[in-house]
This record gives sequence, structure tokens and C-alpha cells, in this order.
Amino acid sequence: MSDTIDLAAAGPILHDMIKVIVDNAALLNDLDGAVGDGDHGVNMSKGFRRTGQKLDAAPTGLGEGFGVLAETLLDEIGGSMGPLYGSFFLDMSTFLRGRTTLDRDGFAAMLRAGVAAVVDLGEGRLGDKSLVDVLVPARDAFDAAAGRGEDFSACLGSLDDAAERGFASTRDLVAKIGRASRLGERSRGHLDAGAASCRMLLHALADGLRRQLDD
Amino acid sequence: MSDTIDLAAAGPILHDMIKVIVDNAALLNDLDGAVGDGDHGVNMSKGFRRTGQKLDAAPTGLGEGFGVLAETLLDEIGGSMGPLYGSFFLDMSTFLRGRTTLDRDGFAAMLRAGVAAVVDLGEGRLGDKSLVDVLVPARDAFDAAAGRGEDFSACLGSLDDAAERGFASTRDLVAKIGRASRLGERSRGHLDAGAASCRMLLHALADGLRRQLDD
Amino acid sequence: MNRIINDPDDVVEDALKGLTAAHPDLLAGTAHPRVIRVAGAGAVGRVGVVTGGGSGHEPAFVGYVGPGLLDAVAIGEVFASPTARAFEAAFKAADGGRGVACLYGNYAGDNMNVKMAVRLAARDGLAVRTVVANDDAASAPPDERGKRRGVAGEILMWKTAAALAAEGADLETVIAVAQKTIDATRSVGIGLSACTIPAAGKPNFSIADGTMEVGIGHHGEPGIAVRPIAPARAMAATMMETILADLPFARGDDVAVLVSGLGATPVMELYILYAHVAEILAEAGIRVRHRFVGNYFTSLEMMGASVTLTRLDAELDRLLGAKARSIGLTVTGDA
Amino acid sequence: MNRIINDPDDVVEDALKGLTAAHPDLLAGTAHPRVIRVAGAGAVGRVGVVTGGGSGHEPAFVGYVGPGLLDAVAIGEVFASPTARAFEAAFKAADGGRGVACLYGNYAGDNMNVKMAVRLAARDGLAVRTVVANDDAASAPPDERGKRRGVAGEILMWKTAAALAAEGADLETVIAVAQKTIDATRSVGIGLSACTIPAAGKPNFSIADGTMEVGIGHHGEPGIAVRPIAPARAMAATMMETILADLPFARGDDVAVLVSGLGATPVMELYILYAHVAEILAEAGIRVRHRFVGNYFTSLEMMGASVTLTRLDAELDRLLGAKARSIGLTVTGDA
Ligand SMILES: Nc1ncnc2c1ncn2[C@@H]1O[C@H](COP(=O)(O)OP(=O)(O)O)[C@@H](O)[C@H]1O
Ligand SMILES: Nc1ncnc2c1ncn2[C@@H]1O[C@H](COP(=O)(O)OP(=O)(O)O)[C@@H](O)[C@H]1O
Ligand SMILES: [Mg+2]
Ligand SMILES: [Mg+2]
Ligand SMILES: [Mg+2]
Ligand SMILES: [Mg+2]
Repeated sequence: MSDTIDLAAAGPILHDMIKVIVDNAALLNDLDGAVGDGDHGVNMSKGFRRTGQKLDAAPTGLGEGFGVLAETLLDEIGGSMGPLYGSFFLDMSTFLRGRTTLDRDGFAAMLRAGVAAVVDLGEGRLGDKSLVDVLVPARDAFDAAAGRGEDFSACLGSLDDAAERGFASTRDLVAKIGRASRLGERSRGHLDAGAASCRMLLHALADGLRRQLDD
Repeated sequence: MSDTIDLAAAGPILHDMIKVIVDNAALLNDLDGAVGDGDHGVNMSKGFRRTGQKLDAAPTGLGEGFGVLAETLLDEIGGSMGPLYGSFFLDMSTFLRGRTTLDRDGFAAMLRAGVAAVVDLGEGRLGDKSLVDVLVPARDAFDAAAGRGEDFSACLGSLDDAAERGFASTRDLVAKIGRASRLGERSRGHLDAGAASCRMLLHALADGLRRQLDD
Repeated sequence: MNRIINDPDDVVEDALKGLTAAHPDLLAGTAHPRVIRVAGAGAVGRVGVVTGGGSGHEPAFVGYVGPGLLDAVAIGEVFASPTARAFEAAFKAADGGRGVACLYGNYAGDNMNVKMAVRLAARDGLAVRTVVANDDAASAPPDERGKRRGVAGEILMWKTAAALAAEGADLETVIAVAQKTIDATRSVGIGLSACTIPAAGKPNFSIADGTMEVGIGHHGEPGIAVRPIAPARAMAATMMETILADLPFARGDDVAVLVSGLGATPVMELYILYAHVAEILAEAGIRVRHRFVGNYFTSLEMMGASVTLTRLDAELDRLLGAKARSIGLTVTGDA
Repeated sequence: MNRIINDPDDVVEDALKGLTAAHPDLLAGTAHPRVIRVAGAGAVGRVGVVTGGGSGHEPAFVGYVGPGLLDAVAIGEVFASPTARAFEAAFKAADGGRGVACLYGNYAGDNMNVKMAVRLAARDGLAVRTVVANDDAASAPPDERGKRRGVAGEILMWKTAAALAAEGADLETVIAVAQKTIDATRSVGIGLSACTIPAAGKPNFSIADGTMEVGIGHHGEPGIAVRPIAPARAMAATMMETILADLPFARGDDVAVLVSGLGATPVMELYILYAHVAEILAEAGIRVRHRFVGNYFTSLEMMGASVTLTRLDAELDRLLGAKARSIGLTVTGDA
């Protein structure tokens, strides 16, 4: 058991994040197909697969890895996902710059920076049926658990549960943002694709970090 | 009985020619529709109807009337029919210029001029499945009858019969000219639309002149 | 799907090869494969003017790169925003030392990628200011102008801003004239048939034969209403009602008019539409100073057309008439 | 049929209203309702250059009227020859006292109407000489060149002849350069979808989805073969085989290339096609001196494209680069 992540050792977690996106590309396409243009899996896996190749060639720590991922998304993925996820990982990577370890409060600050970048760029609000419905509850749950004095690992557990609930909550929402918002009421009853990919990414991240903390 | 036409008095024959085209526009369209683009009746009746209006407003003799018809066809009918029938009537009108009467040999010369204009312009030959399959046999039959010493009215009768046979002959021809030529062998078995209108016009002309000669 | 393509995923790459090969005197590639810049000296010593957007709207966007017009353009996949990096690279390609004006259309993806690109460029000390076009009067009510899409009116904004940049104006002034142009511009489209993104293989919307989509967007976004198809004269009336009232344009105004086909509508029909637009303007006492009729901003092989009006002051009038050369628009200045 | 028209019988008349209203600086009407002439002084003191043809091919034919290009054009109904009288009126409108060159395409109706018009003009003492374009290599075998149709290659013939007329050449010399241009020009088209003449209301030919009509004519005339649709690269290869071997073009030749859309094919696909054409020419050791890619000569909303090559000598090269301004083609001379 530890309270602090060695960022260099945490680099491989990125592979779990990449794998979950690549493996679930078809599922993400299907979710997007129900209310959007069915390309969310294509968009995401394009950038993530390419990042995997770069990291295979030149492994990095977690912070630099987030940077490579961000650069790749900004370089290769147009549309909304490139800049949204790109700025999420870019700002988390910027936060990690110069650090070798990450503790609970550092993680909280890093996540707040990433989530703020997404909200700032995309202007999405809670309830709009988007990434934000996963990111904001996850961030808030982590902060709340930390406020209650729980340890890093437990806080990540709260984050993971909140991300799952946030994802599930999108089913009953009417899309206010993105392509699905054109459908109005007809977007209700479908899970949001971006929320799905976000939930997968946060789960892989939390899981990887907890495994390292619990070692 | 007379041997000579009073051209001023023959003017109204043009109305018969106009009427037969206007009345048979649908038939001409149908014939053209089988192997062409189905507009021969439209094209012809447009020019002939307009000529009728002009002649109603300002009646003329036969020569001037041919001139009005020619001008109208050249003015208002694009495609092939405007110039072909236009030059047919223009050159016959030019031949009649300055004359007040027309005898058998004059008619032969006039018709030769008109037919030559059509052949010169359109480069159609006997057997190509076109106007020419009516015009050339009609002209030749008139000349032959005149050569046998028959009178003007009898020569017109020969012309009329030959025009009818020429028209009928187009059924078994393969089109070598005009739009129907694209169909090759498939054009066989259909009467030619231009030959039909030409046959109608020559019949109306011969009939009108014979009535005047036989008066 | 009967199209002139190779692998449907490569259409943008393949078309760019042809574009640079066909216009060596006008266009040049850059280190970024999705950025095209003007051939020759570019924006040295003056403000650079940039845009970017999805492919499939040709001649927009790349077709407006040229002397007196855009300096560089970022190119996205068909109907998709270029990447943030492509925008950033376009800014750098257009930089002549006096800053860059990025004049683009109001779409979620473009907004985000431009915003990120501006951040990326700022890290390298490059000053980029933006104007976002929202001329499509049919895409949101007047009190929600911020939601309106940018359509063919962008071309007039590029023209005035680039002409002013060519005169040596500073970045702030170029941005101000671009904003003034788009604020004085209203557009509306009518869609008559759908289009197919090659990689998708089938249309993702439909317009039934005998109907028209009034207010359609450049990607088939639904507009104000689906109506039975009407004569050209009635289409023009519907379109002009929408835009005249929106600015509003008034008796005595000077305007530029742009009638653009959406791709597959024959050019003769665009002139039929223009004839009615001109009639309506004459009746309204509005003077037409510049007229553009053709396929200026298309949506693949969609049928239909858009009408754009810009109210002109003396400055905009002068700038629209300034010399420019590009694939989509050449003004010789001899007229 | 989702079209921007009023009464389908009035499309030509309605479009002409829009054309003259949209281009007051370029086009002027004449006493003949189907004849448009260049605005301003016209051909005074030099040879007049005229063409004519059916409507529905816009920007051809009227879109090539302008300074340095055509002086007047006779306009027919959709896909139908203008009348003899319209051609005659165009000759008169273009007459600047040194005779008129009528440069038109090889179609039965046009041939006859031009011939009649020349006769009519001669009665009034106006000297008209003609060149008939027959650049469509797919429309008849090489030993029957007289039967070949005139297609997009006409544009290059108009350009060189008009540029020479602008230099002050006499009628014989202008006719000779037009003939030289078209003799050195070969074209071929591929059709990917049919088109509908508004007055007919439905297509009078069809191209099945998944097939292409190799060698199609500008009115849907059948070509060499109906084949399964192929990648752009293979289409280019087929087209280039047809035209390269026909002249034949040879290693070391200088050429102009014109890739024209037939109407509805997206412009990006024309550039995809051009990229392959350029590759093939480079491999064949043929140098491209002038390139034109766009919707230069269309067939209503037909999908598909044509490729035209002209072998250039120094004179043709110079004349193609000469300044000209028109709806369809503007050469600034700055390139
Ligand atoms: N402004 C925004 N802020 C946050 N998330 C957004 C925003 N716009 C769209 N999204 C997310 O993007 C997802 C769709 O992504 P994707 O399909 O890759 O892009 P596109 O809609 O361009 O095809 C949606 O499910 C939604 O979660
Ligand atoms: N060169 C020609 N010489 C004589 N007659 C011709 C020629 N070309 C076509 N025709 C005639 O024209 C007729 C068709 O006329 P029409 O339908 O009015 O014109 P289009 O073929 O232009 O639609 C044919 O039936 C044929 O008789
Ligand atoms: Mg998408
Ligand atoms: Mg999507
Ligand atoms: Mg016909
Ligand atoms: Mg016809």
C-alpha cells in the first residue's frame, strides 16, 4: 500500500486506456449511430491507436504519455473529439510537467485542470448529455471523498463509481450539445457515446492507479 | 381546266399545308417518339402555326407565302427542321420571286431548287430514312411524267403517288441520318417522322394546285 | 454511388494532390499535409488571412486562397473540421509578421479546433484573432445569432478582410472589417436533393422528390420547413423574405448578392433564381453593387442554392471590387 | 424533378434574364432575344468571334463571352441548336468590319443552322467563316473524324482564336488558328448519371448505378462502352489511353489539359481525376503548360467528367495565356 504514484512507473496505464478504446470501437460507433453519425469509435480509435504505436516505439511516464496522447488527438482528430479530449489530456500533462510523483491532492488538482479545459473549450454543462456528465461527477466525487479524508485509492474508487453513474444518467437526458442535440426529445432513451468512451477511460485510469497504489 | 397557276390566287393553299401539320402534330410526335426524341410534331407545328397567324394578318400569294414560312422556320425553329424545311421553302420562294404564274415546267424547276437546297444542307441521300426519301422520288416522278408529256395536273398526281410510296418505303429502312441513326438496325420497322410531315405537305400542295388547275 | 474516387477514405488526400498539381502558380503545399498556402511570397509584412473547414464544399475553402484573398487554409475530412494542429499550421503558414486573422464558420468542431489552435499558436508567440461567421439566417432565431451557422457569406468576409490586409491594415482593423462584413451579411439556402459522403456510401439525410428543405445547412442540417417544391420565383420570394427582414435590409441600401449552387443544380437555374432575386431587390429599392452567381460554396452533389446579401458601406464596396485571384473568385479590377 | 425553374418551357428565357442582370459589365442583350454579346465596344476594327449551341451546358456557351474571348453567342433551347436567324444575328452583333469567325461544335442541327445563317449573312455582305469542332475522340473512329462531336475542346479553340483576333489578325489567320487548335485537341468523357431536360421531365437515357458510360456525349449520347464503375485512377487511365493514342500525343509534347465536370460531380472529384491525369502525362513525358479544372462545359446535372488535351506550339501556348475575362474563364496574365 502506498499513498503516492511513481509517474514513471505509471506510464503503462496508458496502454490500458488505449486498449479499452480500440477494443470497444464498434460499441462506441453503435452508441453514436443511434443519435449521431456513428463515427465516435472510428474517431477515437484512430487517435488512440496511433498513440499506442508512438508509445510502443518510445515508452514514457504518465505525464509525458498524456502529452503524446494530447498531441496525437490534436494532430489527427478533427471534429470535436480531437480538441475536447486533446485539451483534457494536454492540461493534465501540463499539470504533471516537472513532477515525478502524484499524490491524492495532486490527482484532484490534475483532474480539475483537465475537466476545466474540456468545459472551457466545449461549453458543455452537466445534463447536456456529453462527456461532461461523466467528467464532472467523477471529479466532484473524488474531491468529496478527499474532503472526507479518504485515501487516494478510496477516492479513485468513488471517482470510478461516479463515472459509471454519470454514464448511466445520460440515457434519460435530452441532448443539448453536439450532433444529437438536433434530435431534441428523440435523443432521450439512448446512452451517450462520448460519455461511454469517457467512462471507459476514467475506469482504466482509476483501475491502473489503484493497482499500483495497492501493490 | 388550265395549264397555269395564278400564284396570287394560290396563296390559300398554304393554309392547307399549315392545317395538315398542326392537325397531325400528335401523330408526328408519336412517329418520332418510336425512334427519336418525340418532338417532330412540336417542332413543326410551332413554326407552321406562327406562319398561319402571320398569313391571316397579311395574306400573300404562294411565292411570298413560301417566303414567310421559310423565314418563320429559320427564325423560330432550331435543330434540323428549321433549316431543312426553311431552305426548302426559301429556295422555292426565291425561284418564284418576280413571277405571277407558274406552269408545269416552272413547278418542276421550283421543286428541283427546293429539293437541292435540302440535300445540299442536310447531306441526306435516298435510303437514309428521312425527308429525302419523300422529296427525291416526288421530284423525280414529276420530272418523269413531264418528260412523258403529261400535263401539270397529271404530273402533280404522279408526284403525290410517289411521295406516298416514298413515305411508305421508310418503314423498312435503317436510319443513316438524324437522331434515329444512333439506333442502327433497331430503327427498322418504323415509319420516319420527317418523311411523314413531308408527305403531308407535298400532298396538300399538289392537291391544292390540282384543284385550282381543274377549276 | 457513382463517383470519381479511389479509396473513399482517401478522397481529401487524393483531391489535394490534384489541387496543387493543377494550380502551381496559385497554391503551394506546406509541411502540414492538410494545409495549403498561397504560392509565392505570401503575407510578408502584412496581416495573414486564414480560414479552414471540412472538405466537400469546393471551391470553398481552398479555392479562395490566392493573391488578394486567403493566405492559407486548413483542410478537414469531408464535412468535418480540420484538426487543431492543421489550423495552427495554417496560422504559421500565413504569418507575415503582423499577426493572423482566422475567419471561419460557426460549427462546434471548427470552434473548438480553432480555439485550441489559437492556444497552440500563442505558445509560439503568434497573435491570432478570430471572427466566426454566422450568416445563415435560417439556422437560429435572431435573438440566438450566436447559434447560427456560417455559410456562403464567409466568402464576402474573406474578400473584404483580405483586401484590407493587402492594403497594409493592422490585425485589429482587418478583424474589424471582417466582423463588420459578416454582421452585415445574411444567407439562406434551399435544398432540393441530398448528398453522399463517399466514406459513408449513402446519404445521411433525405429530401423527397417534390419537396424542398427551406433553410437547409451546408451538410444537410434541417432548416425552417419542408415544403412542396415551388416555382423559382416563389423560392426566391421565400428566401428573400427570410433574409431581407432579418438584418433588416432597407430601401436605399447598397448590397452585394451572392447566389451559390449547392453542387448539382445546373448553373442556368442559378441564373433563373438570380433574375428573381434581382427583381425583388429592385422592387425593394435596394441597389445591387456586386453580383456573384455560380457554384461558390457547395455541399458535394446536393441540389439547391443559397442566397447571400451583404449591406455595403463605401469601404466594403471598395474592398469587394479590389483585385484578387483564386480558383473560386477572380476580380480583375477592369470591370 | 427538383429544379429551380418556373415554366419548364421558359428556362432559357428566364436564365437569360438572370445572366444579363448578373453581368452588366460583361454581357449585353441584342435585338435578337437569343443572342448575347460582349458589353462595351465589342469587335470594332477586328475580327469578331462567335459561337452558339444549345442551353444546359453552362457556363458554355454564353459564359465564354467577354473581353479576350467570344464577342457574341447564339443560344438554343436546352440541348437544341440555336436557330439560323440567331446565328445570323450573332454574326451581325460580332461584326467589327473585318469579318466573323463562327467556331462551333459538330452536331447536325448546329451544322445546318450555321450553314443557313452564313447564307443569310452573305446576302447582307457579311463575310463569315466557320470552324467546326470535332474533338470528341470517343464519338467516331479516327478515319471518320468528320462525324466526331465537338465538346469541351471548343473552349480552347475559342480562347486561341479570340486572343489572336484581339491582336488584330485577319479573318483567315483567326480561322487558321482555330482550326489548328481543334486539330491538335482530343477529348473524352465518362458519364456516371443521367440528366433531365426540364421540359421533358424525365431523363431520356439512363446510366445504371455501379456502371459508367465511357465516351459519353454532352447530351447523353452513348460512347464506346458501358463498364462497371472503376476507381478514379482507372477512369483516368481509360480516358488517357483513348486520347493520347488518337492524335497521337508524344513524349516531349507541350499540352494544355482541361478537366471539366459534367455538372453534378463534386469539384473535389475533378481534382482527384486531374491528379491521375497529371501523373499519366508525367510518365508519358508530356509537359503540361496550361491546366483547367472545373465545371467548364456541363450537361445539366449529369455526373461525370471530360478530359481534353491540346498539343501546343509556341503560338497556341502564348494565346492560351493571353488576358481574358468571362464567366467561365478569366486569365489575368499575372500568373
Ligand atoms: N461541446 C461538447 N462538450 C463535450 N462533449 C461533447 C461536446 N460536443 C459533443 N460532445 C460529445 O461528443 C460525442 C460525439 O463524438 P463524435 O461522434 O466523435 O463526434 P461527432 O459528433 O463530430 O461525430 C457526443 O456523444 C458527446 O458526448
Ligand atoms: N440531314 C437530314 N436531312 C434530311 N432530313 C433529316 C436530316 N436529319 C434529320 N432529318 C429528318 O428529321 C426528322 C426528325 O425531325 P425532328 O424530330 O423535328 O428533329 P430532331 O431530330 O432534332 O428532334 C427525321 O425523322 C428525319 O426525317
Ligand atoms: Mg462525425
Ligand atoms: Mg459522431
Ligand atoms: Mg425529334
Ligand atoms: Mg429534338
